[in-house]
Amino acid sequence: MKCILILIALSSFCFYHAGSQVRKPGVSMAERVQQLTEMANAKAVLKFNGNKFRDYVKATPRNYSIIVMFTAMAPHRQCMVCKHAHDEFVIVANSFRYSQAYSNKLFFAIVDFDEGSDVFQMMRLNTAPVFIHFPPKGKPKNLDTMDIQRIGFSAESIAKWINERTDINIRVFRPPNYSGTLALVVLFALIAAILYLRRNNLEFLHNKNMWATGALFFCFSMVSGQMWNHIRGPPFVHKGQNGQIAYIHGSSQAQFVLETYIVMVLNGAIVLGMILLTESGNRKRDPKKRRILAVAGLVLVSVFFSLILSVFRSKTQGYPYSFLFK
Amino acid sequence: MLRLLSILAVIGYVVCAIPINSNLVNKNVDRIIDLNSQLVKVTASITLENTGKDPVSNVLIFMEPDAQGALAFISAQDALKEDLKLEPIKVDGINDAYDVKLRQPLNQGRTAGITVEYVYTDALQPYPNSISQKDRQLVRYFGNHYFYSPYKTVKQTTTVMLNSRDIESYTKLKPVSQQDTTITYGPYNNIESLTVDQLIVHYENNAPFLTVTRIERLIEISHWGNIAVQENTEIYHSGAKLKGPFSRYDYQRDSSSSHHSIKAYHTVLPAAAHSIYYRDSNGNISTSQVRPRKDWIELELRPRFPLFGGWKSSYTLGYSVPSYQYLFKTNNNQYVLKMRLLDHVFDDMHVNELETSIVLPVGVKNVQLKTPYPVQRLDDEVTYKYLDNLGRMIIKLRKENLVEQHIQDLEITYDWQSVLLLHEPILLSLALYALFVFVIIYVRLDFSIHKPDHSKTQ
Amino acid sequence: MADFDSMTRYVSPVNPAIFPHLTFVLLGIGIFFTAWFFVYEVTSTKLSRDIKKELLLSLVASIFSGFGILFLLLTVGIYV
Amino acid sequence: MIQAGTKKPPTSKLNNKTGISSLIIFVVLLLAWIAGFSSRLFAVIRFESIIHEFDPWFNYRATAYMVKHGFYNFLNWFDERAWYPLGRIVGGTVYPGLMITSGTPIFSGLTAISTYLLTKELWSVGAGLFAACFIAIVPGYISRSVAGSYDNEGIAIFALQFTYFLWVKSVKTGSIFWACMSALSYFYMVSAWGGYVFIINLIPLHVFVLILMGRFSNKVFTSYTTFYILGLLLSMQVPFVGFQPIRTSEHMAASGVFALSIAVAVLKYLQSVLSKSEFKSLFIFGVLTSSAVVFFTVVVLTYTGYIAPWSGRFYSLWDTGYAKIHIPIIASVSEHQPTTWFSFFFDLHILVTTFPAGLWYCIKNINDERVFVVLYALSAVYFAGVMVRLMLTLTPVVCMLSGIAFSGLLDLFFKEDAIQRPEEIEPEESSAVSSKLYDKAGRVPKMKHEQQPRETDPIGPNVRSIILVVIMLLLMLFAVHCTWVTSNAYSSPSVVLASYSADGSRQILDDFREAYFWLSQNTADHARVMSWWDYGYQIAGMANRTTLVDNNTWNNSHIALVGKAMSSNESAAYEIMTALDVDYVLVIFGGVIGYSGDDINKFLWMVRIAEGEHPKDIRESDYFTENGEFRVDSQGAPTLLNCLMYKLSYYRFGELKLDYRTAAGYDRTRNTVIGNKDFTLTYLEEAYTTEHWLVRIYRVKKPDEFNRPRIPVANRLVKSSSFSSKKNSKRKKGSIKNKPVVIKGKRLSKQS
Repeated sequence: MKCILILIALSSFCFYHAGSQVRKPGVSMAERVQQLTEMANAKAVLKFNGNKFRDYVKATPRNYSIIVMFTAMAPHRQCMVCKHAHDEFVIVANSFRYSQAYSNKLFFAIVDFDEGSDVFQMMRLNTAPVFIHFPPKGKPKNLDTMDIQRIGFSAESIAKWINERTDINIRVFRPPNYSGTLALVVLFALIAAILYLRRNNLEFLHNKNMWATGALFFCFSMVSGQMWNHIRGPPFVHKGQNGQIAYIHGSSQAQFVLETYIVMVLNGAIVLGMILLTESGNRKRDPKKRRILAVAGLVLVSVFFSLILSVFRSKTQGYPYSFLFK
Repeated sequence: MLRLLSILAVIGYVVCAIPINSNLVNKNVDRIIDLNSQLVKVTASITLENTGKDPVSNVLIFMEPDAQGALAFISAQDALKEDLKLEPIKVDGINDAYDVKLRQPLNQGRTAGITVEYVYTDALQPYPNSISQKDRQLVRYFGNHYFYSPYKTVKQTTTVMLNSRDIESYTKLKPVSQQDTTITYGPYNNIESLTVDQLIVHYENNAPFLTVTRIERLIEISHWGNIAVQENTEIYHSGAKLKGPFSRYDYQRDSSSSHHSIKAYHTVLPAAAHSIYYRDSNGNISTSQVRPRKDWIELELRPRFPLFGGWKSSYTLGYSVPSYQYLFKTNNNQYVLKMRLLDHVFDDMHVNELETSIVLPVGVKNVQLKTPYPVQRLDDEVTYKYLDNLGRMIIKLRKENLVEQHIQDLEITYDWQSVLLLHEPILLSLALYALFVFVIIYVRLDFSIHKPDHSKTQ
Repeated sequence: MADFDSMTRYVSPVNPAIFPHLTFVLLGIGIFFTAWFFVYEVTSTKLSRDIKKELLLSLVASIFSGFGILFLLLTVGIYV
Repeated sequence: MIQAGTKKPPTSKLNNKTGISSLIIFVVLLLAWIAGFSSRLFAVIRFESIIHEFDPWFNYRATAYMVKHGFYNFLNWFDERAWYPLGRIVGGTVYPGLMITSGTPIFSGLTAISTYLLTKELWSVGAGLFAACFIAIVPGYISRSVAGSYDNEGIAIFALQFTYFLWVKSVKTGSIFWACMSALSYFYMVSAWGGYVFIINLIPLHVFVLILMGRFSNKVFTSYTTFYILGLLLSMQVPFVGFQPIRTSEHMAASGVFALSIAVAVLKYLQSVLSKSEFKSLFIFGVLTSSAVVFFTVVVLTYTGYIAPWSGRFYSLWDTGYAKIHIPIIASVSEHQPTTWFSFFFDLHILVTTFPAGLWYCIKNINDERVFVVLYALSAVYFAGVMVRLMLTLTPVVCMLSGIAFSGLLDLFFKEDAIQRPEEIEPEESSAVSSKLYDKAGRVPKMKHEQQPRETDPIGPNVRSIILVVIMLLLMLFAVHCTWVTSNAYSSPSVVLASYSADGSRQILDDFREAYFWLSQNTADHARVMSWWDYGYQIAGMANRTTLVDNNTWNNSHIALVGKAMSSNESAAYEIMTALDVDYVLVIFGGVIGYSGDDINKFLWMVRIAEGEHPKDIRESDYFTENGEFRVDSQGAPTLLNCLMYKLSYYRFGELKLDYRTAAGYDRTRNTVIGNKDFTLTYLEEAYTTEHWLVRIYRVKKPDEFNRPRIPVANRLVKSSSFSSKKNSKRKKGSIKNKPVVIKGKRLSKQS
């Protein structure tokens, strides 16, 4: 099966690149290392198509190991992760390229599905991205395929994996990411500009409602566990096997994103109710409005508190208390 | 032959010490050696006969010079089961020698029966001395076929009582017979004085070999009507050491009752004891049961872990008893505490070291102490309890190598003014009052430098 | 000395059964006076303070609370 | 007594109203104290009075040591029984505050009082009483201060609140006295808990914001400068802190603000000299430049290394992903996880939903000290969101703000008909009254209106009463919630376990103490016990034996070594253990009783931490099955089924039938029959196993005890020879596949 594939590939290759490049069947190892090194010096990550793959990766003997990322970068493939994976991979390759450990014992290559689909068939791959390490001697073992599901494909984990497979230690050096600082600078500049423009009337700064609202929103977001979402990255909602959707996570240990939004709204409603109630005591307002405020606040507080209580109760085993409704 | 030599040697020793009245003869000796427990309890009922002219008023009792273990207790009674006075005397070559005073002198040709009872500790030696978890515990007893006495013995028998049927070996000096758990030696006739002939029994003994290495007994008197007792006990399994691993699995598997490991044991508290606690350095030990009996309280103590040979453990047992049980008052402000110097820990117990300390209330005067048997009195101490500024006197007593027969009362007499009851509450009140006074002064103070107008600073 | 017949068995001057009640009553009175004392301290000014009254209040309060605390200790089993 | 000291009357008006109100305050605080105290005794009532948690055992031991040897010896105490063979300089690595003043439940009362004082300064007496009642029973604080937990946080919160109270007081009065007091209280806080960093950053932040808001005054200047200088000097007296306040960047904000405030003060002085127009520019310019200068000096110093950058734990508060990547130990602690909304609600219940209202009113009627509480609330809520354990710092401020919200509400709804219904429960009553002896703290609009003649009530009595009833109901709900949570969640000790049998009778599993007591009685006094670090403090405290690692995880590599030993196979582990001359190994095994917190469930963390230090020998992937699951049954990864932890946990467990329905070797925690049943231990022997198999202790055999006669003693003795591991590989040939194991053995011998 495999050899047939190779033959097909060969024939196709001869058909295409007849003129362009005369293929020397037995390229000696030294030459290959030579070419690879040149390519690597030019560009840290080598782009392989089918026959380059065969020449440099499949060919034996080798005294170098190659990390190959099989990916599908073409936009119509709609492989989101591939993009990230590619970036991380390039980061690792560059930081190896410009590190002291740089040698011709290790090379980084990329095989794109649209350029080397035959390679994908050859390697029996039907997913992307896949990182495979080709050791100097012998075929890749199953540990030579990086387990993305478990350790992810951040540059650090790739480097660690490489370090496990080939004892080459790569200190990942990310190109410093200035975007955040830049954004901050821009933000401050904007604020400064606005302040400067409106320097003659700055009383909007003394608008307490604005500040108060901001503070309240901060509190709501924190109290409703947005930080947890940010760190843990839970799903938005949970889709069960037979299609039913769970908005509230069953256990007390976790939560869904939507759930936190719901909680945020509930909290906000209760606080609003409290404020309305307090305002209704304010005697400057006219009596009718005060009455309305009072009733509205009462309803808000009682209803929404009992709501949040019941949500809470649904997440706690054996919690006895509830307010208006279960 | 060899035996004879040894005898001569021994005689040679003794003769030069004190005169042994050779007219006295052990007409009949009936000896029971009880090896049921970890102790060796010997009861020898002797019928003495005076073959000489002049009456004899005191009898000598010797212990074998090379006896295993240590003599913990000895007592002598006459035929009417009344205790006879016996005092230790020095005889070189003999570690323990006693002189028993008879009630009335024994005239010529008359016979008198006395019963000597004594207990040896550490006399039974596990052999082999280290066994694995599922082996049986075998011990060896080294004794004397004959009753060791400075007098000639006309006729004697010895009964050895064991607590298990399977006996590895025992010395067979004819005539000897064994039915199931007892071995009977003798009768033997006309034994020279001070004859030694080694008796060895090697048998299985699964009785708890539990030694109390040290017990601190603290008795605390409060004239608010309570006596608190606390015992810090260190116990040690003195049987055959555990060799190799301890497997919980095997331990849970075998449910045989007779095992050389010790799961639990029973101790006895006075019937009026209340608020009992049983803990150790790590807090309460939840595995204990209190069973009230008619006139005592039985307490089943279970150490945190089963004790195997060579393992030790320690615990603290405490309880309170109302004062009227043990504290007596004479007319003129004189009080007498009458309480046990050592209390029951477990049956057939063996206590290596006892330290009893009695905490007397604040401000006692001329204290007198009376103990049932000689003990070493350590010098007194002063302790400070709750709400205590004067300190309380502690009397500390110490003794080594005790057994059950030592559970007897001691008496402490002291003078005490009952006004001293008010000592603590007045102390408390004064402290509080000082606090209030501080507040009174505080509200009069004013920390501000310049004179403030009151609406501002407060 | 060992003739225990001539002696009477010693019992507590206060029956242990009523320790809790004593605690309750004494502490109650003590706390009441303490509160009174503090209220007085708070409400009176430098001008209107009467040192005798303060001392008296505090004395009563401290004596009652003192005995109350003692019996509290006895009740919970700390025999001083 | 504290009440007595602080309840000074507004001496201008003395009437029996003041008397009554202060009496009521006294009573309420007393009740709050008692309620808080008794609700913390659940643990003692349901179990006994022992120290329940893991950490407190160290505090207990340290306290005992200090009582025995005196304070200065304690500060120089080198504890050679911990972190064998390194030892630990306890005096230098501990906050001695707790050891000096013990007794956590008492402090809950003090906390309530200081909260009352602070809130009173911020808003009103009524709010203060509410806050005090709340914090007395709120679970978020009880969780750290139940009787039997003997932990720094419990007393630290008191110190925190009291420091803040004194600070606010000093800002209000501008008196040096209060500033000094707050510095002293800050000193106590420093000596009590690492969280003092929160104070030393929040107070400067307060000052800074005040400057920004143009509220900078001489009062602020006086109090801050005094506080900063004194606080700095005092805090440096604590050995553990030492020179950190001037060397680490956690403290730099304070000094920066110090410089800034001085600069501003200078400018203010200039203001009096210069004319208005030129001053304005100078002011802005001056402030900006000085702040910039300060900032850049800090940065420069940091880079040049005069100032240590942020410590990892502190850094992980900002970059929330930091810990997970770099410090697995911190990440492995459960209370360093982020907080779900659930646990917010669980710990604070109604408070969490009402405190924003209080915040709202604080901002609406802002003044100097309310700026402080706003900042306090915002920062605390952020930290609480990041780490569960920092819920502790959030709790007081939430109580205060909710107290403000509720008292504001009830003020209004009782004010008008306070006469109609004199019978109400104290807090509202008192708050109603107290708003009369209301001092200048609150420029609240509603306060203005009290003087106005009362007009007819538009809301109407029935609506009013309904509202009151509802609020009462909510508060009662809060009370019962607190009781439920405290008695169910926070009173179960981790030393003593309780199991409920079928007939509902409760039986106590005391295996931990059984094992520790066995260790203390039947092992050599200097025996070294290897266990996972969770149990280090307990072994040191209860068994009084030398441990390798314990709960203050200051040395990652050492912990990683232990983790490596646990996750290597027996022979490799034996080499590590002999290198560390370990005598006993202690593992926690819950399989018999279904205790989920045992070592097998924690095992992956051991592997990860070990992998972090020894990536060549330990690979997390080896402990997963092909499709990435962690399972101990027959499908489990062979490396797992042969690692030391597995063997020690399941030794002879394969023969045990728990009951007639289940097969032999059925693990109740993992709900599966274990994979590797019949194996023997070569290098260790079972020394003791507790009644319910919860704790298993193994003795490490000396090299001459191996039951492997064919290997001469000479070869066995060598620790570091790859030779012995070759032997193992030969010996183990044909047994379950362990090639990676052998590699590990070799590599290890090179390393260790």
